[in-house]
Order: sequence, then C-alpha cells, then structure tokens
Amino acid sequence: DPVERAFQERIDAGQKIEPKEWMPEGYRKTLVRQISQHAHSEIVGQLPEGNWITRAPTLERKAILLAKVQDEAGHGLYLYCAAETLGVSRDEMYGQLHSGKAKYSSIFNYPTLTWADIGAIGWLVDGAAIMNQVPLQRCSYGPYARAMVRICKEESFHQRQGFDILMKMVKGTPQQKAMVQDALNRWWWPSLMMFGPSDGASVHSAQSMAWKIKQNSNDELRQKFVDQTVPQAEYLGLSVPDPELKWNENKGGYDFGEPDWSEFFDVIAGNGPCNAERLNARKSAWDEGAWFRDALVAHAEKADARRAARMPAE
Amino acid sequence: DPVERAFQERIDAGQKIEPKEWMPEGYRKTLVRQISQHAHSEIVGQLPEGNWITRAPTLERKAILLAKVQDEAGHGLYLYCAAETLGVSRDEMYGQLHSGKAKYSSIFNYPTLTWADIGAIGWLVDGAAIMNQVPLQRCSYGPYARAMVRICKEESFHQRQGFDILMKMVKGTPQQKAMVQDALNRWWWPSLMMFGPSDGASVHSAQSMAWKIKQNSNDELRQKFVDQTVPQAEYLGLSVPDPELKWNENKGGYDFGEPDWSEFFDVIAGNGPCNAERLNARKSAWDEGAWFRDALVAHAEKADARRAARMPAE
Amino acid sequence: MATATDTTVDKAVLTEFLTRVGDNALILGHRVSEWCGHGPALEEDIALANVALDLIGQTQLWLGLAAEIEGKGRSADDLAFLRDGFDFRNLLLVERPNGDIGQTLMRQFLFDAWHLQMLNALKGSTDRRIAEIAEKASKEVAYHLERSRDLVIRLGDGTDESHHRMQAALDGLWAYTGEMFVGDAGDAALAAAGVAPHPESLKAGWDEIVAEALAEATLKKPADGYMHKGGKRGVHSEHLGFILTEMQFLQRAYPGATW
Amino acid sequence: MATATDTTVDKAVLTEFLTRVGDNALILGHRVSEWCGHGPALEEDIALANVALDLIGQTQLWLGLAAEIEGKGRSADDLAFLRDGFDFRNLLLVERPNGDIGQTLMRQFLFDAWHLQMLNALKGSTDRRIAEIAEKASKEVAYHLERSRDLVIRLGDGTDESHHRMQAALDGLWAYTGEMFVGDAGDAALAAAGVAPHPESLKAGWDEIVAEALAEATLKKPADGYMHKGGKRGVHSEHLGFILTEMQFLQRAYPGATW
Repeated sequence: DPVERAFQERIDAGQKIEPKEWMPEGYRKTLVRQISQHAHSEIVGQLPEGNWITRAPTLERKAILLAKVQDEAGHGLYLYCAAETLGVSRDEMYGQLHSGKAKYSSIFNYPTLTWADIGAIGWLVDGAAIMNQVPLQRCSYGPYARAMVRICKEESFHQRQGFDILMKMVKGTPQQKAMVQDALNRWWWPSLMMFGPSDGASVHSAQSMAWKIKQNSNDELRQKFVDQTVPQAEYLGLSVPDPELKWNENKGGYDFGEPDWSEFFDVIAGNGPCNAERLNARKSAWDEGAWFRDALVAHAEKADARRAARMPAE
Repeated sequence: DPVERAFQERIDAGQKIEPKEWMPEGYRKTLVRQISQHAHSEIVGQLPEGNWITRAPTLERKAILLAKVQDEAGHGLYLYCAAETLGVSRDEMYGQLHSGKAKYSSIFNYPTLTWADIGAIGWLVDGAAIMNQVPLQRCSYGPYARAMVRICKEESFHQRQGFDILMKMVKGTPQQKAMVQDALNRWWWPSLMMFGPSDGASVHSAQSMAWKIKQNSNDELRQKFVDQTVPQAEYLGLSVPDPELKWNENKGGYDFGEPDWSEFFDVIAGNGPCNAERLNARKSAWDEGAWFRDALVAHAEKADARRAARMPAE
Repeated sequence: MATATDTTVDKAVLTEFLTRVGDNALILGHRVSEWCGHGPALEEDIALANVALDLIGQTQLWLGLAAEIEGKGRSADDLAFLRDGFDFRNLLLVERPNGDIGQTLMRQFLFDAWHLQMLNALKGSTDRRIAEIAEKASKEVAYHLERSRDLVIRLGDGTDESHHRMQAALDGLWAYTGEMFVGDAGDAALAAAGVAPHPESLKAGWDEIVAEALAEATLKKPADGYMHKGGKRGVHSEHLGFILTEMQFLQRAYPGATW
Repeated sequence: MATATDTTVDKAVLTEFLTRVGDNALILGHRVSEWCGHGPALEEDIALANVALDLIGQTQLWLGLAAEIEGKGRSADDLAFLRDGFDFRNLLLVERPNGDIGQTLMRQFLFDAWHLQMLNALKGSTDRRIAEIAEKASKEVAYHLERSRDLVIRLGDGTDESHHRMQAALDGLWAYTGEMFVGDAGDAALAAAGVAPHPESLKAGWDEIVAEALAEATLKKPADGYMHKGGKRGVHSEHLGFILTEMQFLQRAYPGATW
C-alpha cells in the first residue's frame, strides 16, 4: 500500500504526524489506547496521594502535595485533549475506564500506608514514569509528543520533591527511617513492574517501535531505572529488597532479580490491594457529579436561549 | 364526674394506675408526651457520647462508654414499651420525633468537644436527669414508675463513671485540667436549664403534680442540683461559671444566677448548636434502615407461609 | 503608604485577630482539599485543588505572622498542628462538612464574598505586614469569588435538581453566616487603630454581593433568623475535632520529628 | 487439663500470635462501635454495642497477655494506642468499612464463623492462660455467631432488595476470607506445641458453617478466586490508617497522660 509506505517513510524521516493527516487505523487505535490509558493513570493516580493530603505533616508539605495532585489532574487534561484529536471523546474514554475496559497503570492499585509512601511514589513511581515518558517526547504523533514535553518537566520536579521527603525522614527519628525502609520494601517491585514484562512477551511492541510510538524495550528502560535508583537508595541509607541485586562490572549496570509477574497479572486482572476502591472512587465521583454537569449544560442552554430571544429586539 | 373523682382518689391514696384501667384522656396524653419525650431523649442522647466512642483514650474507657450508650438504648426500649401500654406504637412515636412534633431533652443539642465532655455529661447531665427521675419512681402510672426504678439504678452508676473521668483528668496534666474547666463552663448552664423554666411559666405543672406524674417543682429540683453539684465542683478544683453563686446560710443552700432562658428557648426552637445534626442522624439511621426492617418482616412472612404450607401434609 | 503601628494595639489582640484569619484559611483549605480526586469533573478537581492550595499558602502567611507577633518561639506549623480544638479561632462556617459539591460551592461563595471584603479592607491596614499579606491574598480570593459566584449562579439557575440542591445548601448554611459580622472588644480596638475593619462594616458590601448573585441564581435568600456563633472564641462544632484528628495526627504521633 | 507450656514456644512467636488475635478483636470492635446510635432499629443498636463491648473486653485480655509475655513493660493500652499501622496484625477482613448494615453483618458472620472455630480450638491450648481466655471469649462469640448467622439468613431470604444487598456484601468481602486460613512458620510452631490450631485446620469447619448458612439465606457462595492477604504480617489497607488516627488521637496528642 503506497499510502501506508509514504506514512512509514515520514515516520522514519522523523516527521511528526498531526491530527488531520491520514494515518493507519492500527496507528490511531494504538495511540488512543496508550494515551487514554496514560490519561486514566494520571486521574486514578490522584487517589493514592490524595489519601494523605488531609494528613500531610506540615503546611508546606500539604501545599506541595496539593500542587502535585493538581498537576496530575492537569496532565490528565492534556492527555485527554491529545486523545480527543484522534476522534474519541473524553466521555467515551471515561466510560471505558468505568466499565473496566480501559486500564490504568497498575501501580496505583497499591495503597499508601504511611507518609513515607508519598515520598516513595515521587521517587520511584514518578521516577519510573519519567523513564518511560522521556522518550515519548519524541513520539511520532505531534499532540502526544508535545503533551509529554510539558508533563516530563513537571514530573521531574515531582520526583525531586519525593526524594526530598525521604531525605528528611531518613535523617529523622528511627521510626521515620523505618517508615522509609518499609515504603521501599513495598514499592520497589511494583515500580520495576511498571515497565511491563519483557518485550518478548508483548505482541504490540515491534509495531509500536516501528511507528515510533514506543522507542525503547521494556527491559532496557527497567535496567536504566535500576541503575539510576540503586545509588539513590544507597545514598538514603536504605537496602533494596532484592537479594540478587549486584553490580555487574562487565555490563556496567546492575544485575537484579525477576519481579513476581504472577502478582503483576493478578493486579491487572483486578486483584490488586486497591483495584476495587480506586475504580469505585472514580465511578462514584462521576455518578455523584452527574447533576452538576447536567446543570452546567442546562444553564448554558438557557443562557443561549435568552440571548437568542433578545436578538430580534436589538 | 364521679369516675374522675374516683381516679383522683386512687392517686391521692398512692395507688398505681395500670395499663388496662380507666384514666382521663388528659392523663393519658400527658403521660404519652412525657414518656415518649423521655424515650427520645435516651435515643438522641446516644449521639453526643457516641461521638467519642471511637476516640476513647483507653480500652477500659471505651468499654465503659460503650456499655453506657448501650444502657441508654436499653432505657429507650423500656420507655417506648411503657408508652406503648398507653396505646401508641413505637413507630408512631418515631414518626413524631422525626417530624419534629415530639421533643427530646435540649441538652443533647450541645456538642461534645473534648473527652472531658464525656465526663461532664455523666456528672452534670446524668446528675440532673437523676434529680428529675428519682421522684418519677413514685409516679402514679405503674409501667412508667417501674421503668424508672431500673433506669435510676443505672443512671447513678453512669454519674459516678462520669465523675471518675473528671477526677482522673483534674489530677492529670494542665491541659487535661483545662479541658475539664472548659467542659464545666459549657455544660453548667445547659444543665441547670434541664429542669425547665420556673413552674410559674408552665401551664401543665399544677395538673401533673395533682396526677402525681410530676412530684416536685422545677425550681426545687434545680436548687437541689446546685446544692449537690457545687461541692463536687469544688472537690474537683473547678470554678463554677456563675459570678452570683454564693452560699446562703439562711436558706441552707446556694444562691445562684438566672440561666439565659433566651438560649433555652432558642435551642427548643431548633437553633441549638446540634439540633439539625442530631435529628438528621436519627432520620438517616431510620431511613437507611428501612430495607433492613422490611426484610425482617418479609422473612417472617415467608417463614410463616412455609410453616402453613407444611401443615396439611403433617 | 501604610506604616507599621504594631505597637499601638495589644499584642494579644493582634495575635488573636491573625489567628482568626489564618484559621479560616487553614480549616477551609483542609475541607476543600478533602475533594481531591473526587470532583464532579476534571476541571473542577483542578480548580478545587487550586483554591485549597491558595488557602494553605495564606495560612502560612497569617499564622506565621501570628506566631511572630506572639513571640513565644512557635511557628505557623506549631499553631496549625499542635493547638487543641478550643484554641482554634475559625468561623463555624468553614468547618461545615463538604456535603455535595453544591454545598461546598455555596459555602465557598458565602465565605469568599466576606473574605474578599475583609482582605480589601486589610490592604489599607495601618500595619504594613498585614497590608502586604492582604495585597497578595486578595488577588487570589478575588478569583475564588469570581469562580464560586459564577458556579452558584449556574447551578442555581440550572436544572430543577440543581436548583433544589443549591437552595438546600443555602438554607442549611445561612445560619452560619452571621458570625462573620459580629465584633468583640478586640475587633473594636483593631478598628480604632486602623489595623482591621470592624466586622459589622463588612455586612453591607457582603449583603449586596450575595443578594445580587442569589437573584441571578434564582435562589431565595433565607430570612435573617437565628445565627450560630462560637468559632471566633473557640467554641466549635463536633466537626472540628475530627478535622484535627486527621490533620494533626503525624505531628501528634511523632512529637518533635521534622518532615 | 491443659498445662502451661509457655517455655516451649519462642516468646516472639507467641506474642505475635496473641497480637493477631487481640488486634482482630480491637479493630472489629472499633468498626462495630462506629454504628453506635445509627443502627436500623433500637434492638440492633443494642446488639451492635454489645458485640463491640465483648470484642473490646477480649482485646484487653489478649493484648494484656501479649504485653505480659513480650515483657517490655508495655500494657494492653500501649499496644492498642501507641503502635504504628505496620505493627498491627489484624486480618484485612476486620478493617473493611462498615458499608450498609448488611455488609457489617456479613463481615461479622464471616469472621464469627472463623472466630468461634479458633476459640474452640484454643480452649484446648497447652498454654493455660490462652485456654482460659478462649473459654470466656468463646461463650460470647458463640452468641455473636448465632446472631450474625440468623440475620444473614433472614436478610438473604428477605426482600429482593435485601437479597441483592447481602449478595453484594458477600461478593465484596469474599476475597478477604482466605487470609484467615493461611499459616506461616510461627503458626506451624504453635500448632506443633499444641498452643494454637494450624490456621488451615479451621477451614473445613468454617466452610461447612458458611455453606449451610448461605444456602439457607438463598445466597450464592462466590467461587474461590484470588484472596487478599497482608494484615497478618502488617501490610494493611488504607482504611487502617484512618481507624488509627481516630482511635489513637488522644493518647498520641497528650503523651503520658492518664485517663
């Protein structure tokens, strides 16, 4: 197909694809799935951190956390807009989230149990997210690539704030340090799982790479994350909960253990510690907000009607 | 009317009136009003104390408070049963409570703001209640009098527990002592108001006295309460928030200031700090429990039907 | 240009005033932050977080100044996280539960309309430090009011259901608005010194803003009846206790730890 | 007659076990006590308070013994009010939110059916102190089970609405029942020493009680799928944190005070 070949050539030449241009249906579908899943992750991702806003330990920490959660809602907004350029509405995407058809990042199905978890999410979860997202700034689809530029800038800010929470705590009381170690113990493996199983296991990967929707293999990114994070854990005086973790001089990186992929698939299947709570929280926010959204529409219609009624007289 | 005269003579002779016996309509009405109001007070009275059950400071205090609130529900049950002997159903009485037609003791429209309030309620509110209720053990209506015997025994136990909470606290830290003084400052006047305005202001009092539904004047009981309570406050090292309070050698009792009756009438009119909350809590408990009550009825009917269906075969 | 006259008013009176202003921002900020991630629309989630964020920022300034003037070595955080309920000085209005989003927005509007009047007056305070904070805060609050006023109008004049919800919210909150305009001896002293407006002086402006918005929202302004009060002198509702158990837990559970 | 064999089992293992039993009673007692004054009928208010009261009484005994055996000078109150979330050892099941009264009663039934099996087994414990507490508690819990079982049946086989609510409660809670029957090395050691039954050994009896009651309640027993766990080793749900902020507030806010 010459049209498809021309499309692939543009991508290979590093050109950006824009909303009104022709694209293969598979390209569009893959992007819609990926961008909406990413948007849903931002929205659901407000919940584990939101869980600690009312219990933040200082006014400044409370303000920082509020700003962070607000940023996440903002990222959700950019991403829904980017997906909308591909012909799917925000309400449709919400419907898919609420019905369970669309996924969001499994990491948000883990609970935040102490204040250290707020630090750990910034450090590890945002850290892993950035690792995934930085290459997406060069994604072949223009609106998605541009949204990612903005998002990545804020995420790295969030990651530093998370690390800062943990720095303060490990320098604090023994109880605080214990909380940080406990948080690392619980968040380490789920963070590694954020990169997904080895690419061999994924059918979509090769095509996504060719389309420059995806630029690196899951294992490449996971290795990079481990190599970046382990020295930070050491700096914090923490021990990484992986007995197989060891510096490998030859490859210039760490060897590390295999995550428990059965847990990963359990969580994806809906059996994570908080799947039901997260989805219910979003669904009830949506359902209980129906009257609010309906009223805004009704008011706008009334206002239009009133304007129209005044017209002839003017 | 000779029947009414005979009735009054029985009362004057100290005889008890029992459910199936003849009684004047006014006697019945007065009793229904008073007993149901008293029952509602027990039920609504669970709320201010229930507010601290989940925050009780020790396991023992939590157990004692639970037992107390359970007793109050039990008192409600005796009293509703006593009122039912006069031909009014519990559901009717609930209906009157929920519609605002029936009242409950205004004291429960004040909030419990610290743990010391739990002590103060036991000491002052139960103390004033006992003062009101002890004579009711000799009330002319048998079922009410007998319910009061049981209730008074438990109430005096509650009062001692309340005093004990405050004793522990005034011997504790300065913050604890400040909480106790603050509690006395807030509960003193509302407790005095529990006896109602001076009898001169009440139309019902004289008839109730003649019928031995009421045995002492409001002012008499209030005086007795002040005389009993002020030395206890002194024992606790607290100062009573009444600049006019002074021992009067001549009358062998305390002189004390006039409560702010405008506040009393405001609270009765629905403007106390918690009127709306208390009534809403009861109404939503009732409304949200409808399916539960309906199901128990439905199950009983099914069980009956099944029994009946089995009968012929047996 | 306003000049510092902090010596002309009793320190305790000034501290009390700043605590009141700061506690209003703190407690309302807390309440609004409870919405995080649960708003009825994404734009609303963002806006609510933004309001909460502004209010927490203002809390830092007001309570910071209160602590400084108090001069007992306490910080804004100490005031927020280590005071007991009866030492809080916020209006009862701001500790009312969120209810549905209509109730939250109505509470916000009734408060914002007062808050903006107050801050605008404080911009002319003879105390330069107060005037400076008011200058910054009033810009934020002008935006809060614009937003809450607009939504009250749209929801009041929206569907039947939204109209009823907004009217119920208004009726339920109305008795908590009177406390904003009741002054005490301290308020009189502050007014005399030109440090802060007398609370009563804000009533006319508030009435006007509220009456106009309610009319446009097709909502019926409740009759002026009984008004609750107590928050300004530390007698709160049962709700504040639960707010504080959550808000203060970490500071209480690990005394002296830094975060 | 059971004899004390407290020297044959590691002290830490025994303390851990007692903490688990005590924390179950404490946290479920707390949850049930949240109903106080809000029950669907007066008789139900009384019964719920009674269950909560029994559970708090049992907490005092179990945590008291745990503290004694631990030997660090802590009291049952210290364990209840001054431990951090990750030191709690209750099952995830008992920290599930109350939901409607149907969910509360279903949770109670699923727990009671296990609790009674456990206590009946503990009556034969080689540790006399454990056997004595179990003797007392099992009488109370036999009554709890009688009551929760009866209500599950009546509500399951009541109206359409009650049937659906009870089925939803069952479906929602089922994945939290598996943790009751999972043992670890400590459990194995306790079982070997005759101190406590192996958790797995309680499964058959529980299955029978539950299957019978659900059948009579016309409720469909969910398929045995994924089961949540973590509570027994201190990894809880987000709910526990909020329970503790409330429960522990006074002890945390005023360290060292006596009440």
